[in-house]
Amino acid sequence: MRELIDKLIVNYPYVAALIIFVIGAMTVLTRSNVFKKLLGINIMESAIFIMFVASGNIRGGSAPILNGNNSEALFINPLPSALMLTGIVVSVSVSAFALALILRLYRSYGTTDLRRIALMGNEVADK
Amino acid sequence: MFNLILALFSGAAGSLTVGLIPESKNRLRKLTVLIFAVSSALFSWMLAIDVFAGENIRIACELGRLTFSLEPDPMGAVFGLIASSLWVFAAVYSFGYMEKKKNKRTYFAFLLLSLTMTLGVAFSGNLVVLYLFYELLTFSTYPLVIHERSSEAVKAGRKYILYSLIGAGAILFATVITYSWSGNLEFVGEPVFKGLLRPGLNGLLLLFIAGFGVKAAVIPLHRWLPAAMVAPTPVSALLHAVAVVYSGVFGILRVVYSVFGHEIVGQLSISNILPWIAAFTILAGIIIATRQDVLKRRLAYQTISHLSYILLGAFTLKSWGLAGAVFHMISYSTLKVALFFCAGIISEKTGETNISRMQGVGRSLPKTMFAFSAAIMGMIGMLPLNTFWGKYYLMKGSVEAGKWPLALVLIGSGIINAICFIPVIVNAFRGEREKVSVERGESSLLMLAPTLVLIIISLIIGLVPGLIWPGVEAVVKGFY
Amino acid sequence: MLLAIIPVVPLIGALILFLKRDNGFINIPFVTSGAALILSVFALKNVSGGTILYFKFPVNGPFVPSFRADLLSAVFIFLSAFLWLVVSLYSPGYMKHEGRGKVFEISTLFTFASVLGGFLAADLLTLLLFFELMTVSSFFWVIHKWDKEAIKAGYFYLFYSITGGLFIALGIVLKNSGTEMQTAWSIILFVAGFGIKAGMAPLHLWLPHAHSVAPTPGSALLSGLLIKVGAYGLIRVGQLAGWGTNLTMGFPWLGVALIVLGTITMLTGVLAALIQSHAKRLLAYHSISQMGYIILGLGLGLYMGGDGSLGLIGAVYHIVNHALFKVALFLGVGIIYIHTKETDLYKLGGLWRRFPLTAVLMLVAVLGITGAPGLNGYASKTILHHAVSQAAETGQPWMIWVERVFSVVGIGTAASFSKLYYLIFLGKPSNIKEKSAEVKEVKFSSGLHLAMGLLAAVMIGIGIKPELLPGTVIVPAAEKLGMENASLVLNNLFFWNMSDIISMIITLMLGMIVCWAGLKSRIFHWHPPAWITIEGLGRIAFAGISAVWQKAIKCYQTFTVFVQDTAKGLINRTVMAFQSPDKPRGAAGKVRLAGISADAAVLIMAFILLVIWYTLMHLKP
Amino acid sequence: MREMITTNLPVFIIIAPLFVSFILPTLSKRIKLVENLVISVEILGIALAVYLVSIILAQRGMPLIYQMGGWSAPWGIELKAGSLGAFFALAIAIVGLPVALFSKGNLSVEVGAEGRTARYYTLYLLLIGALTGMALTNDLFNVYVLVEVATLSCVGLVSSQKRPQAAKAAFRYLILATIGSAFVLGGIGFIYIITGHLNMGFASQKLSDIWQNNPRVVWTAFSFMLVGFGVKSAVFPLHIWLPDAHSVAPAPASAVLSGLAVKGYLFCLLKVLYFVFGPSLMQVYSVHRILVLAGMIAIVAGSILALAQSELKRRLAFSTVAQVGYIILGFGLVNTKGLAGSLFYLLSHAVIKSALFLSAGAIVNVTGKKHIKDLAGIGKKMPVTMAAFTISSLGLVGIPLLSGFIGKWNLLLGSLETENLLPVIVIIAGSVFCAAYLFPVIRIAYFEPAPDNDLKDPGLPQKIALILLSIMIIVLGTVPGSVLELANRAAAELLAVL
Repeated sequence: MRELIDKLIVNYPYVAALIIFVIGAMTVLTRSNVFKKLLGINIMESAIFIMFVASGNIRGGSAPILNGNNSEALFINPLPSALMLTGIVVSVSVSAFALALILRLYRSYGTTDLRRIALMGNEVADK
Repeated sequence: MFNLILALFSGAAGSLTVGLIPESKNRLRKLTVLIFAVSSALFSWMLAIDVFAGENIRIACELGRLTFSLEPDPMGAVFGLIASSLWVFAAVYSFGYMEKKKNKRTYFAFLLLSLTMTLGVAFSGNLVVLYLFYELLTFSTYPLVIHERSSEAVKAGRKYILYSLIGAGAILFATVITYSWSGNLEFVGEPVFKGLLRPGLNGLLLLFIAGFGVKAAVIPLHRWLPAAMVAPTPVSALLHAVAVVYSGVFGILRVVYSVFGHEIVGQLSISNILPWIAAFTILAGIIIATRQDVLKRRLAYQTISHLSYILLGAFTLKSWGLAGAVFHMISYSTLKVALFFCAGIISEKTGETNISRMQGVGRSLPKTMFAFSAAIMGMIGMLPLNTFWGKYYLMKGSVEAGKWPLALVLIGSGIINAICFIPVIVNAFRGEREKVSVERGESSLLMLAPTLVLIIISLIIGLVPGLIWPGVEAVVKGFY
Repeated sequence: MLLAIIPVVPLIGALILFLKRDNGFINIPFVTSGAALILSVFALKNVSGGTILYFKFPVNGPFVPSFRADLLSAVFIFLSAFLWLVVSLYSPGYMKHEGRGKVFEISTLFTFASVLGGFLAADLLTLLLFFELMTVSSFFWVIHKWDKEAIKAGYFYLFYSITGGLFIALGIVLKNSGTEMQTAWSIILFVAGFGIKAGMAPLHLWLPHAHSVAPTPGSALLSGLLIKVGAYGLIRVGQLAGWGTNLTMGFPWLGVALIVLGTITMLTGVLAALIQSHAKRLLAYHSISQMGYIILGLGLGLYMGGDGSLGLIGAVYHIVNHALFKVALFLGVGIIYIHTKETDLYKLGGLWRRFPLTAVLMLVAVLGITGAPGLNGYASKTILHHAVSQAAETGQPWMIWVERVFSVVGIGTAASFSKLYYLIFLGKPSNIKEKSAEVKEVKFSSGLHLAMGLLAAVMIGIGIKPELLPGTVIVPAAEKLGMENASLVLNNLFFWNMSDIISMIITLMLGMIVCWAGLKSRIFHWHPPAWITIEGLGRIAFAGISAVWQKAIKCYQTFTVFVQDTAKGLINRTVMAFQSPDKPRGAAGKVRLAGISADAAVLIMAFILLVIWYTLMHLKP
Repeated sequence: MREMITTNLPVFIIIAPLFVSFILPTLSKRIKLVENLVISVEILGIALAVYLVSIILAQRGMPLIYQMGGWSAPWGIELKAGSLGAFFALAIAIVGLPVALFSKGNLSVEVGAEGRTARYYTLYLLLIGALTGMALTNDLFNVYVLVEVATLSCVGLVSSQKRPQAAKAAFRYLILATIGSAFVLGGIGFIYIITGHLNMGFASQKLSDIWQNNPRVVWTAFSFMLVGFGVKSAVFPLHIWLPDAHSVAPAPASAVLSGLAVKGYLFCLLKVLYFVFGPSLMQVYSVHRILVLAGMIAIVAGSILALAQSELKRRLAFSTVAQVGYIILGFGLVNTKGLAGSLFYLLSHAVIKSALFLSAGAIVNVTGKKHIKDLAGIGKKMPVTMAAFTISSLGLVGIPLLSGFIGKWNLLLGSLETENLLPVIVIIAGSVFCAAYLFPVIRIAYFEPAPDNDLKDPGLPQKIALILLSIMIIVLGTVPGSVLELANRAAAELLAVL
């Protein structure tokens, strides 16, 4: 038990990532408001980003750019961080696209609640 | 080689041609249909003569990693002959029958198309081709089944296609297993499984029989056949008494004799049960028939019963049994087609489809009813008609196989046939109809002539069975 | 070639008749039968020297109809041609009353052709071919009236005959297949198949129905000749087993079986005949009884082996004689019928005044069948009686009983014909009105009486010279079949033996007494309860079977309905279960956590399932 | 010159559509030009794909490797055009062209306005480029990025119709697809954490060495990957977005979505499973059984659901769910025949389903009727369209001599090799179901009395597209020679690690 707790404490970023991921996932899945769903997605993705970035981190290390000449120094792996930049970009574009869709939904249905939209069903459709 | 191609594809070519002829041009369409049907029959005959002479005709190509081969052996040639020759009769009959019906173009196009498919089944050289044409036969006959377009027809069509597809699925399953066990699917030459006795063959054989048994209307799988009787009569006559159902029977013959080989089947424990399955179908089919009131349905159940005669012969695994099966296949087809033709004439000329209301029909349509009675005599197994010989050799086969109770089953079925159909005939000649609405005398020549010719052919074959004996002999010699 | 032509002659006649529009003056059946008769005389002449004619169509194949004529066949074709000639004289006059004569004539000619073919068949398959043809064509006789009774009789006749034909077919199959057991079965099947045709008990049920409803010429021929085809078949079956040989090796039971069957048939026929009131029915039951004599004779022939020639000769002789007097009897009853439209014996009576000629001719026939000395029945019955007593003396002890039954049947025959003759011609004149205009029966009404007279003449001829016919043809025929000492036996036989004559006369006397007693005691009116007669038993059995059958069908239907409903319900459930997750926004199934959408539920479930899967798969890491 | 093309071929094949797609929005006023441009890009794509295939076949399966920017493997991003990649590239190319042809001329009707056409094409080419990239890339993170690109373009295509329902379906699709992406990214993350590599080859080597150290992480990675790609490729219980999305998209878009996009994700799953985890690890974790099971469930369930639909396009969409089952099932067979069959089936389904969706789209466009029962007599009014529909239905059912049969045949042989009869039965039952839900359409179209109104086949390019696809179905069924060879090679390549 103690070992487990130790492990959890040492790997706290991963634990945090996991918790955030679950929060995000639950938000997406359980909320019917489109904005909340979108936010949930963003939270989920953030969790993954944290996990990635944490995986590159080494305690006490520094960015290679700070003292690049010192071959003895402990470097943080920069690759995950770089990758996550791409990830964030993707995430942002998804959000943007989703927002655009939300706008369209709101224009056609007059609400942002998916449950209500579903109830309205085909009445609004095919104008 | 060319005979094979021409015989096989005349139908398809005719179908295309008919499809291009506009609906209104009746004469031209009749001519076309006749030309193509006759040419197909002609080339089938030429092909069959070559095959019986011992010539080896084979067309094979590698398509999609599988060999597709056409290679008629005597058995295939016999089936081809039956199908293509009867097609001519059915086509001529259809001219009369379809006179006042709609959608003639579709009808004739698919009629010719299914000829090609049937011949494909007959001439197939391996299981894949057999499966292909078997499946295509279902599709090409489907439009004929639903030709009436009524909701009943559509329902029947659905039943038909569903049963057939499930059967085809079982065949595909069995084919794949065969391929993976033996790596060979060719029919000609030694049987595929020769010397490959292994566990599981029982199940495989049963699977094959279940698959082909759907079209052969073995009893728990027969329900589509009576339903499919909503089709126009020539279709019922040709497809559901001969071509389609024979493709199932033929498939079983193929499986037993070309895929497994009678020696292997004889060593399987299931071979003791199979004849009894057929016997059960024989009796049950005809017993159910006695309870039907619609003439075509009654005939359909009789078909079910009689198809299993052929299977019974095949399952005896003896040379006489096979001879009987082949003989019955030939002779039964002529009579059954004639019977359906009669039923069609009756329903066309008097509008009656129910037996209970056919009192006195014989008075108005004496020639038709004469043909009908003669055919029924044949079905019972009385001598001057050719079906007697099928029955005779089947009995011989069952005795040879040491299963003489099977012969009693055949006799019993003959008697029940009599009980089932003699009252129809007697009823038809009895009493006067109040309203005999026969149009233009007996019936148009186009419908009557094929019927009578078929009966006469049956009579001649029955008196001189030597006429078709060489063919039967060639088939039997191919396997024994 | 001659052999192939003989059966074709009637066919040509039938064709002409079919194509002919109106009834011309020429009696085509008569001409045809005459031609056939002449041809049969030729055939008889050809084979009388012992040669055997053989003809086969020059075609290859497993079966070609083939014809063969030995003396026996020649006798039979001669007989049939003669009878047809007689009947064709009779039928135009009769069929005027019955109506639809043309159909009748055509079917008669077809039957004629097939009977001839059957007698000339060289192999069993050809025999079967003509046998079946005969069934079909004579079916039209039975069903001629197309009323309810006729149709019922027709069904009886047809179904029995078809069954017989199929039995014979199976018998042929088994015969060729070799082993002894199967050959034995084939013989049994042959006996059953031909026995049906011959009216052998217990397969005789069709016969009374068929013979009584057919038009009289038809009944006459059915009784006179068609059932003889069955007997002929039995003779040929005996040939398979071997006439004149001791059947110790193959079928020792065959002779015994035929004896027993013949005895039962005799007895059944005569007992049933006694209580009939319908004239034709009575005659029909007597056909059964007389067939019993014939079968008994054949059985004795087989049983006694080399010494059995008396049985065989008697049987063949009786076939000829029975044909003659039974046809005559039917024709006579027919004459009464067309004038009175009545066949119920109890409603007739005292007709000898109005029908004197008929009464005389009938008397000859009645005396013939009862076996009065000086007429033909006496001759053959005497031979048969000798055969029976011979068997009773030498054979097993129970044969005595056969002899006793033989005598009883003789008395019964005499009794029932006394009854027939008494009730029709003698007795109290009935007040029956004559339905037809031609009352003046005294006049020689051409065909009808000519036919009967012809028959009576032949009968008397045979009766006066009883040894002529056996001596010239039957004995050589029997010898040909294998009875080597036939002529010897016959030479030893003296027909006018006093004891025979006296016993016959006693039989007749007893018969009359029985008849008188029966009429007085009204025992002839007794209707036996259903469970005694075979027909009644069959009916009870049929009712039972059909009740069970209906029950079974009902059960089956309930079952299928149940299965269908269940299957339909299951399918519906499945489809609904599948559909609900795809409803625009339902819950997955019925589970609906607060606010959790279907999508979510499905996703989470999938993930959890995966985890469970792994855990299950790898409990030990 | 030739050598230059050969070495740069993998990148060329990806770049061409992407590059053109970025130009298109600037040409939005000149639709004719846009259309022709797209078609020519597709033709170029086919040429390149065929060339690539011929090279791969000539090299007997030796992959073409391209290193982006000259960085070698562990550091740089690597494109690897092996038999597998070439196979999928070919599939994309041969489906892409007919779809593009079909779009020509009548797209504005469906998309809503002329101005939106160019945008539609942009998304279309983006999708094609991304899919080709997925086919060829050998880098895990690259996979993620391309998957995202593809997803966004898919969602865009779905939403391109100007109907509220389109937006709804698109939003739903977007949410679920993004959840899927998150799972995929998570899975990639776990792999990276264990192995420290993103290049598939290196990751796989490392993984096979050290997986026993933290087996649970490998489980999690597996699960994340399965769920992530499962959502995206609509494996049965995760298919809920698909019917809506595919049925509201414009005809060519649904064709390409059903035909290619779903396959792209499946393809990535295949690559991850076999190239990263490797067959032996799959068998350790029994993933192959999950796949077979999921496949069987998908076949049965998808077919039954398809049967229950009354709208033509929805029925086709559910049919896709069922057909994905076949492919997944094949992935789980872990033998050459099964994998080759699965790949071939993937290709043939791509062709067949595009043909089906295109003809269905044509019908819906012309008649305005969505429900199957309203299609009476269409067969006579629109012969070419219905002929294509019929041929592709027969192909989907698996009639010999049409492409579906060969895939099924190999799948059947593959499942028999595993000595398991259940998949065999399910595959065959699937064919029967398939016939059961497609033939009523054909029957109604041909054998019901036609309405009197004047309906016609769509225009020439559309007809050409349909005919092209039909011919392809037949050609693939009769002479699959080199394509099947390539599929076999690809299967061997997948199993090489074993």
